[in-house]
Amino acid sequence: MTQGSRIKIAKRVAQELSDGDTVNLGVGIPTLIPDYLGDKKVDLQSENGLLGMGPTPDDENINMDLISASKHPITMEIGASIFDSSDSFVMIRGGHIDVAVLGALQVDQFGEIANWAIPGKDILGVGGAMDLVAGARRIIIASTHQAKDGKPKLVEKLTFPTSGNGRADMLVTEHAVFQFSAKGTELIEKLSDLSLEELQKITGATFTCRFIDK
Amino acid sequence: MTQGSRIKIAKRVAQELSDGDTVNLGVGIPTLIPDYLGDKKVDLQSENGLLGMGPTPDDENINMDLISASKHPITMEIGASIFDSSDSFVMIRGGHIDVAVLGALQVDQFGEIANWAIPGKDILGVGGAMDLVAGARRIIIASTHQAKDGKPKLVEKLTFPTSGNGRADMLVTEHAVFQFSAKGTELIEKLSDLSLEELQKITGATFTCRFIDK
Amino acid sequence: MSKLIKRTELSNLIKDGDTLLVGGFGLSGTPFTLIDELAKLDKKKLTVISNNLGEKDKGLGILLHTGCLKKAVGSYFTSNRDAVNEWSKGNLEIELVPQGTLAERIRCGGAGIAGFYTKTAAGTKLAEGKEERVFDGETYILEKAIKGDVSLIKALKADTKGNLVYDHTGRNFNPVMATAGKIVIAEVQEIVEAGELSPYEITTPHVYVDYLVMSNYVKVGGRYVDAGKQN
Amino acid sequence: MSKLIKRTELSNLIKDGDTLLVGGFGLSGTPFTLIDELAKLDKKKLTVISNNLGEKDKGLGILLHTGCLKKAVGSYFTSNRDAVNEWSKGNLEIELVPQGTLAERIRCGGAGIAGFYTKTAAGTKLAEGKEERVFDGETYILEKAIKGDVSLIKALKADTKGNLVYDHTGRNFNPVMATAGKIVIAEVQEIVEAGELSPYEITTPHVYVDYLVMSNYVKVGGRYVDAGKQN
Repeated sequence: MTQGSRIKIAKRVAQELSDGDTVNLGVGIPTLIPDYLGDKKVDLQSENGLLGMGPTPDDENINMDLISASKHPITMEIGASIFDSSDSFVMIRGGHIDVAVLGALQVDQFGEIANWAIPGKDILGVGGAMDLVAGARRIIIASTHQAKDGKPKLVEKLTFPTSGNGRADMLVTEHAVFQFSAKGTELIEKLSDLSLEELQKITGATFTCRFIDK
Repeated sequence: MTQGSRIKIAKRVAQELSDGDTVNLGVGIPTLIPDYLGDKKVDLQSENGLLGMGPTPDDENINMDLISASKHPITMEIGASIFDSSDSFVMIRGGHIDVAVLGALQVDQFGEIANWAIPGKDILGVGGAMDLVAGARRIIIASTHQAKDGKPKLVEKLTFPTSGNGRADMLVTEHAVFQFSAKGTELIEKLSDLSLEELQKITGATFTCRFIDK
Repeated sequence: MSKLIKRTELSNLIKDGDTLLVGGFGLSGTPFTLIDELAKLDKKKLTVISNNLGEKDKGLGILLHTGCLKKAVGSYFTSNRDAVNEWSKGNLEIELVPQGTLAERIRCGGAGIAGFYTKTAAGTKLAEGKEERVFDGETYILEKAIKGDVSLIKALKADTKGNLVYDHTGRNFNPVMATAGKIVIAEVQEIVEAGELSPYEITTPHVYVDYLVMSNYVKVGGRYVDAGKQN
Repeated sequence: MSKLIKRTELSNLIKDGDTLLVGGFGLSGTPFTLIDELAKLDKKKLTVISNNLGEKDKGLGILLHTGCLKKAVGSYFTSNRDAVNEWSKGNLEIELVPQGTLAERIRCGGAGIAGFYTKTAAGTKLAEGKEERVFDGETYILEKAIKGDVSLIKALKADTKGNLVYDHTGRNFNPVMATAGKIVIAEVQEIVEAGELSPYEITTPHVYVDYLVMSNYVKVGGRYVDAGKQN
């Protein structure tokens, strides 16, 4: 996965965000998004207890008691507020986060997400993944189209452990933007030169298509 | 009920409180207690969201957004803190109030309390009574020995609706101090000139007695 | 200041049959201006969830004269004779909830929690019809979350993003109600620039607040009076 | 300053087999001094409830080398290889809890609530053995309260009554843990006179705090370092 592809995904997800949205960004590709928001003002929520997360500080302004959920030093935007973990998850689980942008190991054709555990590997971390899946109003998965072993991330049925009953609304990869509903997966945009046939070949679930394309 | 009797009860309850106790005072007689604490420093909790309630302000310092649970203007002691209603009841229901001093309509021989509703009358108010009964570490009932109609407040079995499964530890009236346990009621102190027989006559439950007296 | 609206817009935000969460304990932390405005509207069959129904002719008490109320949910109505009378006449349903249970039920409504087990009220009349369950030898009852269509709350100050701070014990139910309404309208005394409230001082983060309305009341001698009715 | 004790008194406050609630998220808001002290003691079979087990050789991570731990309950252990190794070798039990559920379970422990219904983790491996229940068409699971014998928390400042304020996101789990331990010990950088912290700023009221211990750490370049090991 090139940095270019990661940036392409981040840029495309950034388009989905609107002024005033409260957004929680997962680790990995989602953390690139703030660089591509242009004039849009979104409020970043960090589940360890901050609304209004700002960029990384200069070296001389680091405070290791002001960190992101990824445990990196951060700053606060104007209008930021601090709260404890229980209040933070009132915000997340109570449906007050407009958009969560998360990574994923797999997503099924209806948007069900697996993003915390790989079968056969030690399952020792979940963090806030399941809380976000259960509580965010809208979930966008930002992920490479395929796993490192080449297997598609979008699948008919999850083979990795589910993250819960919450569903992703959208999947953005370096090749395409998919939208999920109870009817299944719809391709709503292509982001690379792959033909529909080529795209289907590297995708683990069938999808319908909103536009005509060869 | 003379003011003298009310003060006698308040003074005796005050003796039960210790330096550093966090105390919630109900309406009526309990509100007289702060005047009789002498050098003892207790922290008064008000269920509408304050720990460290101070006395009534002068007229020019009234703020009707700084009031007691009885809705009277108050002040804050040094070291006071403000919180919302849900945090206030974390404190009350989570067992963090050392002593609640409450009024009562009836108390049974094991300390079960009726302090919110009279049968046949409109039952339209409960406030924080049941929360305090369920949550306070120690409950002292401060009450006249008899109701206005002369009926005893200490009874074998409640005829008024119970306030819950929490039990009073002590009842202080103008005549006596009673202590409750699973074994029943024990008279631990007489506060008036009534003989034991006279006291038993105006009391609705039998009690044992820790001291010898005629 | 995109969240600031005129109080007359309340008419479009509240519908007949709505459940309203209204902040305040007694008259402290009460959104008087929003209540005055609501009293002018011809809304019907509202359920009001608030610790009290104000006092006689004060705060929520004025709604008892307008015929807009179907039901009141709260912990203490005895201090407003009008509420008791309307209930006696069968004009008002009342659901009595212990104060702590009320606060926690509303918090759960805002927190995505469906219900919780509390000892409060177990074994009492107020537990009738509620599921009982024993944990570690003690009896608890299941209490369910409360949500509202619209929350009417009162803060001291907002900033331009909608972050709120409250005045002393005027805080009371307002912060939990801010989390549990589909639409949240905060009446405020003052709006300051974002950044003027410290991140530590903000009690209700802006994400919970949809609209701000300037209060029509001012404090005189520590008591709120209607600025429009002042001499 | 009657709540102030020496860190060496920790030995008398923690017993073998205790359940400890330990504040912190990663290394922020971590009571380093109390953990260092605990590592010196010969305690056995402790259960530690904390979001993480620190990092390798840092914070709670050092306890993995002392043989005092029986079990860890938290949301994320993958970032400390030692924890994973000890678990693989069968030396450490681990209970994985979603972060929000962990915070809420501890809050309930401090609030007198026995359990609550959440959607988080419903339908997942982490819900195995937990009661499922449908409310309004959605599946929730019952999660039970967590309490501790001793809470070890970290605050920025205390006042002489024991009121606490925290440093930015160093707040995290510390305030809920302050409510849920039978004994609560707060490590602080500084103790100020009562009255110096504003009633609005106090995050943990003193009623929750039993003991204060002065931190042995200082911040250098924004990072905590052991003052005893500084040159």
